[in-house]
Amino acid sequence: MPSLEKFHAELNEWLAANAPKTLAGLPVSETGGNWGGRRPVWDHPDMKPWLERAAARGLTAPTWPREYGGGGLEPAEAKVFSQELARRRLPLPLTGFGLTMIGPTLLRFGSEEQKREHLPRICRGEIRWCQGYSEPDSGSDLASLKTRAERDGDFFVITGTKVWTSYADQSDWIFALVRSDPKAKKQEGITFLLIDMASPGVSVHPIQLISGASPFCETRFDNVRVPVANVIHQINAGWTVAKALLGHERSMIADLFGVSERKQNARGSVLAGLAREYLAGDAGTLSDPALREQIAQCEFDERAFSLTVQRSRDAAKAGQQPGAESSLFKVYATELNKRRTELMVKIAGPAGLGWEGPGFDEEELARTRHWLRARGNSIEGGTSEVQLNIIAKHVLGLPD
Amino acid sequence: MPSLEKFHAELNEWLAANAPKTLAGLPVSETGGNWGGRRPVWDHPDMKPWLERAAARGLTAPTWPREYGGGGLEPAEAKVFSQELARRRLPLPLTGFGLTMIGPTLLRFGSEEQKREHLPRICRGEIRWCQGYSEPDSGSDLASLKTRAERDGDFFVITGTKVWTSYADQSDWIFALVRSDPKAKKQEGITFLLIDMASPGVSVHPIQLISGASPFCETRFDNVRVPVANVIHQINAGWTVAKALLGHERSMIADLFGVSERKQNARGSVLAGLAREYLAGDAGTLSDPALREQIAQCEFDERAFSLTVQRSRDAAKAGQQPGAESSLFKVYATELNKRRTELMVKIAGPAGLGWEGPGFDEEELARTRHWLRARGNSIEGGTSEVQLNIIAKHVLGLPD
Amino acid sequence: MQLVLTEDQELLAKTAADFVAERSPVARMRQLRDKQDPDGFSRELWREMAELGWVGNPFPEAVGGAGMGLAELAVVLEALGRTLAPEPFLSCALLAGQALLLGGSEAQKSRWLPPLVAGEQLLTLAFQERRSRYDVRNVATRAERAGEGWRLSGEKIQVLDGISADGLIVSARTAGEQTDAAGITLFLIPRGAQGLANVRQQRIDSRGASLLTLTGVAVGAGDVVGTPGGGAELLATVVDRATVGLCAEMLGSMTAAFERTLTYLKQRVQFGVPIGSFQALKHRAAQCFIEIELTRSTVMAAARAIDAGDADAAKLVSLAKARCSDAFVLIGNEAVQMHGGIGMTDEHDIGFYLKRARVAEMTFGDAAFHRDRWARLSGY
Amino acid sequence: MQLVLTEDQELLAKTAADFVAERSPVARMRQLRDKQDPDGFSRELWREMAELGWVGNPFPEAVGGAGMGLAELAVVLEALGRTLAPEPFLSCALLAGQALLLGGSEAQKSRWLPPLVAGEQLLTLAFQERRSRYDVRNVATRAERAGEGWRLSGEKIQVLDGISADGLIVSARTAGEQTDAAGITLFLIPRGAQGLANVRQQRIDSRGASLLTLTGVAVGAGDVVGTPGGGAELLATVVDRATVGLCAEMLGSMTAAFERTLTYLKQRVQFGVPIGSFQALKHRAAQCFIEIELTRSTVMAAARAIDAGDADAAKLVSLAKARCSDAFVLIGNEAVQMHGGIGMTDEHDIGFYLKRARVAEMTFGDAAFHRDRWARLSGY
Repeated sequence: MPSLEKFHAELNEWLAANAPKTLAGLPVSETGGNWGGRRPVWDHPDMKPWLERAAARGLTAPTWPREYGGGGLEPAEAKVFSQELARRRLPLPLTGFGLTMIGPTLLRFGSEEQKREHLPRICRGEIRWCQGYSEPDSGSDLASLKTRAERDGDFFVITGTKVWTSYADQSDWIFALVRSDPKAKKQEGITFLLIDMASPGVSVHPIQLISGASPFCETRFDNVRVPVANVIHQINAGWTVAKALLGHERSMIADLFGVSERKQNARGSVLAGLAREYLAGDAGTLSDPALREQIAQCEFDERAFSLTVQRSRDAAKAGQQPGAESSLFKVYATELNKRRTELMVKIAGPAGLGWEGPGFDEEELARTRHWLRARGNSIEGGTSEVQLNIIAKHVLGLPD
Repeated sequence: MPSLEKFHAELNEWLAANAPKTLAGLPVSETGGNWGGRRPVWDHPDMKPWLERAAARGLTAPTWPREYGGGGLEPAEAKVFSQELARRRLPLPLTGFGLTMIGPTLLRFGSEEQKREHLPRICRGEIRWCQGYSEPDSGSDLASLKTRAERDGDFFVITGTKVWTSYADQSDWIFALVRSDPKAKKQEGITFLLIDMASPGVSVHPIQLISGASPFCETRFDNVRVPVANVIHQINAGWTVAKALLGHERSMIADLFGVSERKQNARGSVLAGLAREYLAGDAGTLSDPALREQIAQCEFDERAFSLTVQRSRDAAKAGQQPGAESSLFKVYATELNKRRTELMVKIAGPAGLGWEGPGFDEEELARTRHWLRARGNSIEGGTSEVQLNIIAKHVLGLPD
Repeated sequence: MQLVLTEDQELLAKTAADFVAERSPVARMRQLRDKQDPDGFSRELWREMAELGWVGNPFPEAVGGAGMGLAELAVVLEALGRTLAPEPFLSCALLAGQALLLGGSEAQKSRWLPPLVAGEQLLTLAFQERRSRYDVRNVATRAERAGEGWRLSGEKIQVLDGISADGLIVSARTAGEQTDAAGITLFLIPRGAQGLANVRQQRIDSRGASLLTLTGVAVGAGDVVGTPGGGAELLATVVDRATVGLCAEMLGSMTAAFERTLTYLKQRVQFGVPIGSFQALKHRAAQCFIEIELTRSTVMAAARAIDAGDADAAKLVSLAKARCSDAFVLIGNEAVQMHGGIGMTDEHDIGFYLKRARVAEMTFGDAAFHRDRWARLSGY
Repeated sequence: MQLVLTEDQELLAKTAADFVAERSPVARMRQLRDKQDPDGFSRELWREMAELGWVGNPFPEAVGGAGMGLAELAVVLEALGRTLAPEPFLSCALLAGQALLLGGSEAQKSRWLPPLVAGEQLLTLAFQERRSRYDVRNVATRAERAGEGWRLSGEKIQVLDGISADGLIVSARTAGEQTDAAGITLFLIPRGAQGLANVRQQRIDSRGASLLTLTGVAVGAGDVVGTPGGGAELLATVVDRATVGLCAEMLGSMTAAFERTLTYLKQRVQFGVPIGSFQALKHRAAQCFIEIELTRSTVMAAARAIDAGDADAAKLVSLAKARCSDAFVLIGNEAVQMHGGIGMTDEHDIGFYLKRARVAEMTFGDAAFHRDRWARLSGY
């Protein structure tokens, strides 16, 4: 029988034998699954054997080459695997920046030694990775980063501060951009470096947001000695690596923001349902016509956006070139989420003002935190202003 | 008795004897009164004697010196005069750019000869003036004007095109900015020149707007010979004169946009009344809650704006320095008028779509033309973008 | 549904674009306006469009049509919308044509549809009244029983291409109060019928529109389109179809207005630089681009939903029309503002887009009307 | 009315500005939050403000007040609003204090007002309920007759400084349905009364607020403030006064948030230039400036209209509150966005303004509520 069916059959066999039934329909935790690492957090005791068995068969990184711990699967086979997981309502055995960010980067830019050292440990979930790009003085202007990397024999000595390093407090290694040549023009003096966070001189400080606790940390480097062997690609060529990685991120944005019709409608009814709860009017309509119209407008915007994501997918399937969709999606989805979360708080009225404690129920408190957190959506990952600049320049061709 | 009361008594006597009763309450024509000139248009036959008698007593330009045809009145006396006109519902004997723009400019920058030549004829309403500043390629960037003025003995030879020259088709003279030194930096090569429009080579072409006929014209100069004696201030110093004149214009803006509380409320009821006409709902409220809220918001904006104009006047009375109110007033009043006229058309609905002819009443047609005309408010006299730049730079001190 | 053009649709778009570029620049519409053409469109070009199969696009082959859907017609109307071509697709091919196709008797169809599809005869639908605003069920025109037939009396306003139509389908009350859903009947009346007064109206977009006065116009049982008293549903269906057609036209118009503005932003120099280099204008232009992109998705979805007979087609029509109205008005306003003084002159074409935006917004319901309709259809 | 500060008011503004700069930086409010102070404000500073005559500002000399108007108090509250000072002016000096002043018996006034004006005792007004949203006439709390007096049962939410008050004025129904204007009575209840449960609530602005539960709380005829059943009008009057006070505070807060943002725009360098040189940000900053300028005019007008007892004072209060709500929220949002990442951190003060903007917006009615109220008062 054709190889794909054969693969599917074998996979089902293996899943039946190895996937713990206890994990079926396991509610995905706030952290979004199992991130592995030296200090792993298991949402469920059976996640550990699930990770180990999946890793042993190369199913934590299905499409990576076998020699690095991957499954060596064809895209079609990998798709079958993820479909099977969905069908069986099984959680991914492993997630994290190792698999999604530094792994693909190593496969493209890493040396053979670097691949052999890091990829298998990523696949086995032994090492948790975080990203060290932004700095206090380099927000939208990433290339202006200042973290010093001074050469000392076979080592770089790193001194500086990275901010917005998500989950740095739970990570084992960090991939960071450092300034290795202060004299070169800014994009050309940057090196992409892998740093073991257990090294002396690394300190991590979690960041409180206006919405409360967050995964973000500030990570400081005080004369941290890092082997030159940990440089990815070439010294002072880090910007090339970073750009590729950013591009890779952007390509995921459509998937991130794409919302299924069903979910779309469900969402719609969330808004209207919420309004009925707080603004019950007579004859089924809402007592506040102004809010009623804002709700309809918000539903319009969400539906129009999800249709646009679908259109860009359909166009891609039809082999058409994508435009600067990623910037459009980023700016629209984030601004929409700001409007949406703000609208939900306005619907709740005074009940939407709670921070914690008595007089507010859990949902009310959560909605308010979500609204506050969403204010950051149009700042993180490229501000709305930067996205509009990109559209104006690269899509509309307006002059500098 | 004190001189002001004496003046008032004499004035009343004179008005009783000289102001035609027939003019009391005369509806101000679309042109806004009597503009004089070589081809005068009289809203009413008695306007002619009214102008002649007022001019003879210097009351067309009450505060100008007597030797130039003015009334030589004190500001307090001039105020009494205008109050008396208002009380008696009498039209101004004369209006136009001669009195409001070039006259004050001549008084400040003109030579004795120039004053004696032009001011009396302005006061007698014999000459109608228009302004020649803008050009097709110099919109917001006025100083980039290109109309050439080449020296030829005692003459300048003028070639170029001026646009937005209001009422040029009915004017006798034009005061214009011309490029007398193409090599100097742009503000320093400009001369302020008085041109008799009867001169050979001057041609005027009325401009149709998207709202229909307009006072605007395009005025072309084809090798027009103008005596150097017609230069105001010095050659290549025209920008100084223009700036002073523009400043003088700006100072009038608050008066232009200042709207009395009564008029304010009347206006408010216009919007609501219009809505009742087209959107009669039950129980006195409107059938369209969305438009009802837009009407309330528009009334909020108008009231807030008129209160702000009042505040700036009260502050001025109290001797406080004015800020960049003029830019604030210009941008807000014009954007508000755009919103307001658009809202009136939206209230009318399909009845607001008429250009002319059957099926639409006069008011409906007029509202639609006003909306179309108002689109230009945020362009003429300094675009909203330019006003926001001015506020950002001169009020907020933001860097270039 | 697939939100991407099929190869056939791409081809159709190409044909339409070429035709428009060659035969229908904005200057043509300006000429029609300047010479105050009574039709407000070109009958010659209309016949050419019919020969190209565009008019018959949404009709079955039986009557000479192409048996395609709104998705295809939308491609044509978008192209025509780019240069504000005023030919009577909405009134003839969509409003009246679809009413006959869906509700007409065999006799009516065989009498009217072939010449309509061939571009030789025109039909329109007269449904709007002074007080109806955007509610097609608000009908004051009355049809009183008279023997086997009825006598119609009332007034219809801004009847699209009413002055040019050889036949008019008129909504009238055979029963019920002014705003009842039940009791509305559609009647087909030939032009020049006794008691029919038809005057050309001048709107800001200078397209064909007329003021129709009916004074005891006699109609027979055979002139009823659809079922007596059941006209409301048929009206709603054809108006939704026409709305999608209008949306496609608006999409083309706003896209063209935006492209013209972009060109101007790149060419117009002030303070020594192109004004398109000013960031405030850049961001506003980017916002307009985003609005157009989202609007395009909703128009494609609405057309395909109607073609597929989806349950939520009506909601998608409201979504598309609300977005088209808001986006076209926004872009019309921004286009004039960014053009500056020249944009205010009648001499420049950009003003035509501003005017058409307002008319299109108020045809078949503005954004607020469709937000309310969406909310009602969503049960809140 | 004169929309300019008198010399005395200028002097008062100067005093208040100096006091705030010296004694009440934003850091003070942050400390109160971090140590979860039960009051949420400083009783010591409150007494100092009383000694400065600010608390007594809108009270007659007879009770130790200054006999001034809202125009003067607004000057003080604007200064305090600049650094988000949380002292209980709204609850004590305006809501409850004005209710006693306008509706209280001589006994009640002489008992409560002198210590209130002296800053020694606190009063508040409990009027908001779970279902009342912004309508003070929506009262579910019931007062059942019991002999000469009543027994109160019900719940009040987000009672401003309720946990700190020595006495609470509570609105309850002695008659009528939940939303009737008639039948509302105000009762003055001392803290710790039998059947009174009072729990601190934590809102995003971390100011004093409490959840008040009444279970058969016994009150006598002498505890009624104003006339039994006629509380609605008194409530409306004092809430309007408190609204003007809140508007003045909001005006100070939005002005300070905007000034901090301007400073940041001039200092923060990206791509080698201060971000304040980007035109898109310049235009948005200019729009914020315009909004603040217009808002200031409306707040001054509302305060003076109430002081003068103008007929349209209520309309001007709605105008001021709607503008303050929209402008403060706009500026809070823009301030965080323009600060970028640092603006999202709890470490930075700018976020406090965003949070306070939301609470202030939803106190005494948001912008939509006041647009509706304006329309009703204008008869449409």
